[in-house]
Amino acid sequence: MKVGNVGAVRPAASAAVPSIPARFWQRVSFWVTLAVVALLGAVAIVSQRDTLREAMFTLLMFASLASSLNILLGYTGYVSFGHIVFFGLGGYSGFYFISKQGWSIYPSLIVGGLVASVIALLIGLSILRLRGAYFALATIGILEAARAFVANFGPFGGSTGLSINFSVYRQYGGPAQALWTSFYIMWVITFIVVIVSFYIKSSRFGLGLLSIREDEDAALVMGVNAPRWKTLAYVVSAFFPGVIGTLYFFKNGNVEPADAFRLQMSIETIVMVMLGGQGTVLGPILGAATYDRLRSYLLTSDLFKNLHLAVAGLALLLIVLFVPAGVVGWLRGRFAQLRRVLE
Amino acid sequence: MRKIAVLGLVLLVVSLTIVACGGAPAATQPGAAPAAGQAAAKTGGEKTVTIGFTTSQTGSANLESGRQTNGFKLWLDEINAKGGLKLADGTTLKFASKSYDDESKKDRVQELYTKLVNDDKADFLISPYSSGLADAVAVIAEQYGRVMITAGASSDSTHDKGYSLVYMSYTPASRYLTGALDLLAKLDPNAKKVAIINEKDKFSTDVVTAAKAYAEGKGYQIVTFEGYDTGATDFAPYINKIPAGVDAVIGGGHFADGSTFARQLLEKGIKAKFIALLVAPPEPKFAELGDAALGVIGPSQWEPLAKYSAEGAKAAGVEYYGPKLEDFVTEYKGKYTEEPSYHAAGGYAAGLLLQKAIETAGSTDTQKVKAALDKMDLMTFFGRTKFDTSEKTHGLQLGHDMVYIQWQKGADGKLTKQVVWPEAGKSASALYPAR
Amino acid sequence: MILQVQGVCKRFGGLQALTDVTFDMEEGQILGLIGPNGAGKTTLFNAVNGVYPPEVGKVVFRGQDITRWAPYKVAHLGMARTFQVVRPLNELTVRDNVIVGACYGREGHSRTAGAKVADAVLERVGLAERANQLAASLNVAQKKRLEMARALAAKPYLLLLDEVLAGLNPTEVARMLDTIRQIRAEGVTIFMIEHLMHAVMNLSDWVVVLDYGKVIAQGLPQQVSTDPHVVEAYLGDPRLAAELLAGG
Amino acid sequence: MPAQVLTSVVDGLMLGFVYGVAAMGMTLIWGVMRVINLSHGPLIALGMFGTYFLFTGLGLNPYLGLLLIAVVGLVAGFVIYGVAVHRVINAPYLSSLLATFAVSMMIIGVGTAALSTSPFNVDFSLGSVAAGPLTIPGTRLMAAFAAVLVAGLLYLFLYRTKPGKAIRAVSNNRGAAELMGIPSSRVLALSFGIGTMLAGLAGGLIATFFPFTILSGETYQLKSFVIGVLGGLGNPIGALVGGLVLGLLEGIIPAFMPVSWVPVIEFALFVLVLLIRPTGLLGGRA
Repeated sequence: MKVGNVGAVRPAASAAVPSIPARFWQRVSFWVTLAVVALLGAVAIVSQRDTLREAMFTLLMFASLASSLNILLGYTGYVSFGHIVFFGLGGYSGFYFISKQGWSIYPSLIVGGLVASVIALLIGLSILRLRGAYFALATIGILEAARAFVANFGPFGGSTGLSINFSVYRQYGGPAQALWTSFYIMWVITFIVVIVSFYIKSSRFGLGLLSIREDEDAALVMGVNAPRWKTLAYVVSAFFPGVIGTLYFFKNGNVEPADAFRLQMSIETIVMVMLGGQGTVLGPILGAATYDRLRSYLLTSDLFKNLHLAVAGLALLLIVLFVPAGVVGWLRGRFAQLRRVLE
Repeated sequence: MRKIAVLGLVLLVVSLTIVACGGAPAATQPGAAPAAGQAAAKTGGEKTVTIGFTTSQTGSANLESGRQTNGFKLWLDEINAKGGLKLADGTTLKFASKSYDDESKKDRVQELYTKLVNDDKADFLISPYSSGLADAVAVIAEQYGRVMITAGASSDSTHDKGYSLVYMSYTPASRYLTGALDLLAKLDPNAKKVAIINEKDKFSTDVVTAAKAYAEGKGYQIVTFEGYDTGATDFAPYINKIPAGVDAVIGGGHFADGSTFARQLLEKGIKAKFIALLVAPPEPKFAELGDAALGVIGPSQWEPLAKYSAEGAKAAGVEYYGPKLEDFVTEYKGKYTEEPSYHAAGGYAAGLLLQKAIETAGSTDTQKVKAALDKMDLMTFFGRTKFDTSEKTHGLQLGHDMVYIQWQKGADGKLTKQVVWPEAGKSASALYPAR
Repeated sequence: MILQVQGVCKRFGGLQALTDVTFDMEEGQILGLIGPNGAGKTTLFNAVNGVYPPEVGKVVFRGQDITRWAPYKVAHLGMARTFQVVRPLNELTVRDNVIVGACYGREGHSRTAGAKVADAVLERVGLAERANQLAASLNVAQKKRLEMARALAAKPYLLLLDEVLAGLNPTEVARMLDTIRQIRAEGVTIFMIEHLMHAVMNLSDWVVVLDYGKVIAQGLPQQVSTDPHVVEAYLGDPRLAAELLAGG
Repeated sequence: MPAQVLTSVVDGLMLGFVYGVAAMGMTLIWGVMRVINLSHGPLIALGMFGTYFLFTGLGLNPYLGLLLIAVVGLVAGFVIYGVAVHRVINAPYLSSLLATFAVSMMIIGVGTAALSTSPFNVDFSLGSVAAGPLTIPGTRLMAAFAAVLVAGLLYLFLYRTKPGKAIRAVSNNRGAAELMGIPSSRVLALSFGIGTMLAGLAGGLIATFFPFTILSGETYQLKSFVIGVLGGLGNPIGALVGGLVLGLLEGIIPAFMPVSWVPVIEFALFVLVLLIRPTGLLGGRA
């Protein structure tokens, strides 16, 4: 089974492809993407509406989850159904330090991310040997095993999980302020994910990943140390869900195994990456935005309330069948000139 | 070249607008009723109070949650039909509600409550059904400073987190099965071996943790202590761990799993003398299990057979408030053509308690209503209500008590629900041994 | 001696693909590897650069025993190869394809330095104007040259060419042969599999003949082409046999 | 204690047969077209509802109802293949994963709207068979028997009939089969149909003894992955053995630790087998 880029779009025209600056910060597309993220956050801040802020928090959360998954899925070509395992394990670990050790949110975020990365390193060393669907299956297995394990794991509160005392929010200026703080942190995380995504994509490391995605055996022969680079990609992509998980559970005030390890959420994240265009940086963000808003709209609309899942499923099917490169991938393929602007 | 770049940017802006607006329209279109109510706020001394909550229209808790919503809607219709609530200052309050489907899942429920508070301008909140969801939204109520009455949620742990605006209308989980153990002790002083098998959610875990400690304190031997996942359908592995010669099997979780558990207990021929399960038995639908329901005991927050009345209130030295128990039962049956379960009664009571608190406060101001709730000590058709006001476990229910029901065969051979505990309120003696 | 292959054996399930293959390569030479279809030529490449590590035997490259090394390590030491069936990285641009060679080859350039190397190499193989196209959009001849460019960008000491002439028209063949000669002139040793007999015979300094996974002859082109074993091996393929004799 | 282990093991094995049928469909589809069918679970759930409606609505005996479920399942499989899978059959595997996941979302979405997610029960009992310490509900015995029958028929079909042989040929090497004039598209559609039929049958059997909702299929889908790997992905007959192995494990593990550790061990084992022997413990083609 060959791992290839799903977003295989035959170029429309072979001529007149603009050259793109080597350094990512000189690219129009980099600033466009940052502008998108800036706008998404600014909407909530300007409006000062709590509902919009919450909606944007969820949106940015999925955008960064999708973007971090994209490093593995889009750049490296490994389909992981277990991305959420790092959200769960990292989040649990970070949250453990907040609730049981009384740490502040900031170091806990880092710890959550690091724990996720270390676990990714250990898992990655073994399962990244598997290719294609076997890898995908193994990630499902790991997700389920992790969920069942945490539900039995005493220090993490077993099946009822952990929670924090409400007074904890006082050190962040009260509960209302803590929500804003969480939002700002989420926003910053999204920026960081975008910058890291661009950095990796334009680096030597990223080029190695892309070559692994295109043809791992050929890449090996060209001297790409595939085992090392794909493990590194796995470790990097796992860091962010760890951080995001910690933040999300901190904001919620509690965590339970059933919320932390949802296969459904993993798959939805893949859908977002696909929707926007895997392997592109802007794609996962737009994909997350679209999917999340669509779902949220369907969920609260009287007309589709009961059919939201079916409608979302139909949309997904149409995209997979007819626009496999995702929105951004399709635009890039269709209008070569847009490659300067959208990446 | 440049044109294309511009085109790209335009496309981008358009897509972003869509994204941003995707949030906005959904968020700015609250139900028509509350919006109108807000507009009419200051005219003619009439005001509309919006109460927000979510219902589990789908998902594992949809049965219980639906009943709770039914009960609440009955209260809402009744108070409005009576022309609303007259406050001391002459203002008439009408009540409106706004609700969404939470799918019995926690991941969107916080967002929905945030929306209820901010977009739908809910003045007060009722919790969603189940301790897990209620626990999740308690944060939101607290963060946005809204009083929330929890119904269908009884986890003690929600109230040890320092909240000050969350009030529990149910008897807390820690007291769900302790009464059953008291009953067992009375029925059979020689009973020794107790098997505990429960759902591993917050509520059931709180229940059995307390029950286990209580049982051990009373000298019972816990021979099995196992938890199953929410949504389990195959209980054979757990039932197989119940040793022969067990006296009592207690546990369960919610309706779906509890009734299946009861059915499989029968299929596997477990000869327990005493079976007490959470949540499921008091539901009228439990009777559909037939023989598997026979003899099963369930803790109930409330029963149509319960005997709360103005006289009782007087005896206890507290005020009686709201409709008579019989009236509630009749009205409910009239509207929904079924016996009210305790979930339905809980939904009604949540509205009623809020009504009383607003009336006492003479205002819809959060702090004043909170003060009224803190002081509240009264009896309704649902039983006694008094809240813990200590800082550590604020809002925990102290006044309300459980009743225990058992499914017994009536004279006509049909299954009927009898209240068997407490002694004072019982409608029949417990069937023992159950099997 | 840049490469020594000693007693290499490789087996796939029940099939003995290589048996006791032994030969040496001089630095700066072009060594031609010929043999009928299925003789095990590509398998030998794979055994040499680590794609399919041999069970028995030894591969020594520039004095270092590289038997059973991973292919990427072998590449870092300065051995590059092209594939018989082209394997462009389809969704990357032509330039990025070549930069991969430069970044991960012997010299291990940074991405920016790699880009410079890539541009020079692309210029040389005549793909400069296609640098920003996706590799998937190239035609077969261009893809062959892309394979070559990727390998060259790695700045190898030893270049393994697996049928780079196959599928090219006569003009393209001539161009490719020129390129190969130039590469050799720069001091790169070349180990090539080729079916086009006259090309092998003209280019090679030394020829190794494989049949059924065994070396049945090796020597100067003229010697080999008249070797009775070789002729016999090719008899199954009269056209090739004729070409072999003509080419010699 | 030994009696308890015995009961537990027998229960596990009885269930193992049904797990086997559930996994057969998944692994057949994988073997023939290298597609991990993420709509497998919801299809199992639809099979459950099939039994429910035929029994509760029409009063049809659940085991007779299975015949109808099989036919409907076969047709449904053709339709799903034609609409969702055929177009992406040669695309990278993520496409087919997502296409089948989309189908799963649609089934669950429509199912939730139409059937809610409250549990349904097929109120059908065959009594229990008691032997010593064992009490086995009759429905489970029948399910085990039906599972063996299904496995046997599937074996005969694959090894003794022309379409069956075509399926195996395509499974071995689609390119070569096409060269030999086997119409691969039709064979792929047929395999998907049979895979769906097996999912429906498994669901139909499960419905006779467990309550279910439209979401109930997921557990069996996950177990199907585990079983597929144990029995060899792409080896439908191995799936029955894999199912029994899993059932056995589920029977034995609770004797030594809390039941809640079962999934931890199950899935850890699953990953381990994938790593050590991706072709499955029982061989089979990878």
